[in-house]
Amino acid sequence: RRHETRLPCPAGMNWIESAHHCCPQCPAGKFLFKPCTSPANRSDCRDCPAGTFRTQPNTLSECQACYECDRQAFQSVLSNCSATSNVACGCEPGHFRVCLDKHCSEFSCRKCQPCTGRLIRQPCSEAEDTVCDSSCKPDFYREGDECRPCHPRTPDTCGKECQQVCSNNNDQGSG
Amino acid sequence: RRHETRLPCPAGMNWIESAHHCCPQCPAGKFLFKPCTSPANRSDCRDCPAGTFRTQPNTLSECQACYECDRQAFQSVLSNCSATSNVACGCEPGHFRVCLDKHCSEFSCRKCQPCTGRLIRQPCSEAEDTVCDSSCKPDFYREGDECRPCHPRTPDTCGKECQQVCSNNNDQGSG
Amino acid sequence: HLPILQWEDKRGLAFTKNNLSYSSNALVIPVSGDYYVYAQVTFRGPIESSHKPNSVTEIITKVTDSYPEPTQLLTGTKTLSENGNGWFQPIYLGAVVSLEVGDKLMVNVSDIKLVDYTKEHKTFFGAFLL
Amino acid sequence: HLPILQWEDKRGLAFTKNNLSYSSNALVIPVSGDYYVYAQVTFRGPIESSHKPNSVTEIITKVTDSYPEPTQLLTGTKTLSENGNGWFQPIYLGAVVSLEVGDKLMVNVSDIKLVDYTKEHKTFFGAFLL
Amino acid sequence: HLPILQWEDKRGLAFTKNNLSYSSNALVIPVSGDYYVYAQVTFRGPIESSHKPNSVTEIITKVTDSYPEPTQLLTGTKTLSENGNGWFQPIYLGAVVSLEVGDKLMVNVSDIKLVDYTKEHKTFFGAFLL
Repeated sequence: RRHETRLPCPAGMNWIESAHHCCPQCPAGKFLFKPCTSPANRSDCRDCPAGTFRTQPNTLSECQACYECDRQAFQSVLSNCSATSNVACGCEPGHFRVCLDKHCSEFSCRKCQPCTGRLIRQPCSEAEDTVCDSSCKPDFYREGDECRPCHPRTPDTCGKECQQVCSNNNDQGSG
Repeated sequence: RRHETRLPCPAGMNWIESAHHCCPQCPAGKFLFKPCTSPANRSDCRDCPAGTFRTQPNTLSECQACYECDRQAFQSVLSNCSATSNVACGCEPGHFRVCLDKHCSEFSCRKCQPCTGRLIRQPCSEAEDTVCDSSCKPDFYREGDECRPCHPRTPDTCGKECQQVCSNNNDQGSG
Repeated sequence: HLPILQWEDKRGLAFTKNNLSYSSNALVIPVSGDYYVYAQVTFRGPIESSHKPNSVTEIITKVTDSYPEPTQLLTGTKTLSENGNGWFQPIYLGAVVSLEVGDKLMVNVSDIKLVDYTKEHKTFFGAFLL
Repeated sequence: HLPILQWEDKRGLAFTKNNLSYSSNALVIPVSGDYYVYAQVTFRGPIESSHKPNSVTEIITKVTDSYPEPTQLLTGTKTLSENGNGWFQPIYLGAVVSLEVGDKLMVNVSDIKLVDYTKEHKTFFGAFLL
Repeated sequence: HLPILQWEDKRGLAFTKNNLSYSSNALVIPVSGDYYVYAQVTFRGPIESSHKPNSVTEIITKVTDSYPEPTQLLTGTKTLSENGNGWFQPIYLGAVVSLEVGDKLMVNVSDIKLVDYTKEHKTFFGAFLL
């Protein structure tokens, strides 16, 4: 079969191999159910069935299946799938995005760190974990890389650092 | 081709598509070599060849291949494959089962721990490693989470713990 | 038995034809013969609720009226060495098997909660007559 | 979009026939129908320049005149738990897809620098009409 | 050369037909043409006797009277990052290759002791004419 050279179709129309002529594109949110009988006629376009979508004008015979948000991995729906747009997923409150590749097309949602005993320099956001202040809050002393509350404090566990921080609080009679 | 509705076969008989009628099932340990010529006749059943088995009555054209025990991973044969039952595998003496999934359909065999220098609280079994007593046996002293023998003991390596345990043995002249 | 996966058979890239039909979680064989059967399952974790799994398993099984038990046709089992943070693990299986009309093909997995069902091009299942 | 792999279509084990042609990094579909499309990419690392990737991804995509955006047909994505020293990771993908004459098939990867292109039997791509 | 795997060709799910025969560890090609060749090997370890392997490899090779050396058709090689306790690693390979009548297809592996031969649905090998 000699390979027919395809005539470029005018704007807004695509070549339909089965019909051997150009047909008008179906708008976004629809798919080509039956090609036009001739370039001058309309294409038989149908709405994308529920759970599918097309974001662009097209002459495809089916719509794309919507993605789903990974609820078990703490993803949340930012915007539902519609006939013209795929679902958009983010992270549930209290979680931030950990991208798996440069384009972040795949990401998991991880719990924000709580900054116990520290001031929050930058609150947790969709894109980034909470940024905690490096120093401890008043009434908290440092132990390793954690900040522990002065009260309730048991004397025997109150090391050098703890005494220094917590005792001068006592002097100010806040004991 | 109109989809013939299959008439449910009486108990002990299965529908044979190629013959378009019901035939008696072959007993466990056999397979269907040739279907019965009519439901009233017998099916031509043959014994499962060596290395294969069927645990249930059937009208299958071949028997299932026996599994093999993973000798290189210290599995042992609990019961051989027979015409009516698959091989059953366990662990060689001195090894216990480490299940890879909830159903333990896949497991590896790991060496039982020796409890050197300790009393055995619970011996190693097919399902569980040996459970060693937490304290050391007499004539053994603790170093880290190991129990070391008092003899032969070189003085310089005999730390505080070692002297305490091993020396009072000397007093009893067992030197 | 291991849990059975459910599949979409009409929308998006999914389709059935030549009488190979999909019903109650299984592909139903319309004509006896040799088929190339394949499936990929993308597993992902960790998800808090499930304990730390040390392996994932995908099995293509056959159920037939001629035998009361399912037959395992193809199995892919992989231990996990990921250390806590997010992990992905695809398992692909495919081979030729002899099937009879009416046989049903299904995909079982070790833990349904670990299956990535979010995108049709990551987890799929199919068969074709040779 | 992710980078597109280039392929050899004539030398060694590579070949095209029955009008299935290769041009500008894509297999071009000569006749509408159902095709079994497959590809394996062997990834390897680490290579100094690229940061320590935590995953590798292979995607078989379709480009068609009937739609302005590529369609992802098959995706294999695997996190890496290798600890710094040399690692290899093959990803195989294969399935039946319905294609129209003129459709183009391509393979995209997360990072071209991680692809082992050194041996034709480690990274390959193909399709056949059912 | 790497060790060659032996296969069961009659019992259980295994079968040969259309003159594609199995002899001395190889599938023998009965008629020239393009074949989809595939194999999966499930590797497992550790086993005391063998040193700690840091990778496993599966290769489908072709031996032909027209050339004294085997040709590597498909290769899957994966580094292991499992830390000592029991591990499983399946490798699947499949592609279309042009073969001549009399060609022999075999599967080589890096270490036979690491091959899980215990269940027919975990390790398998086959080919079909397009």
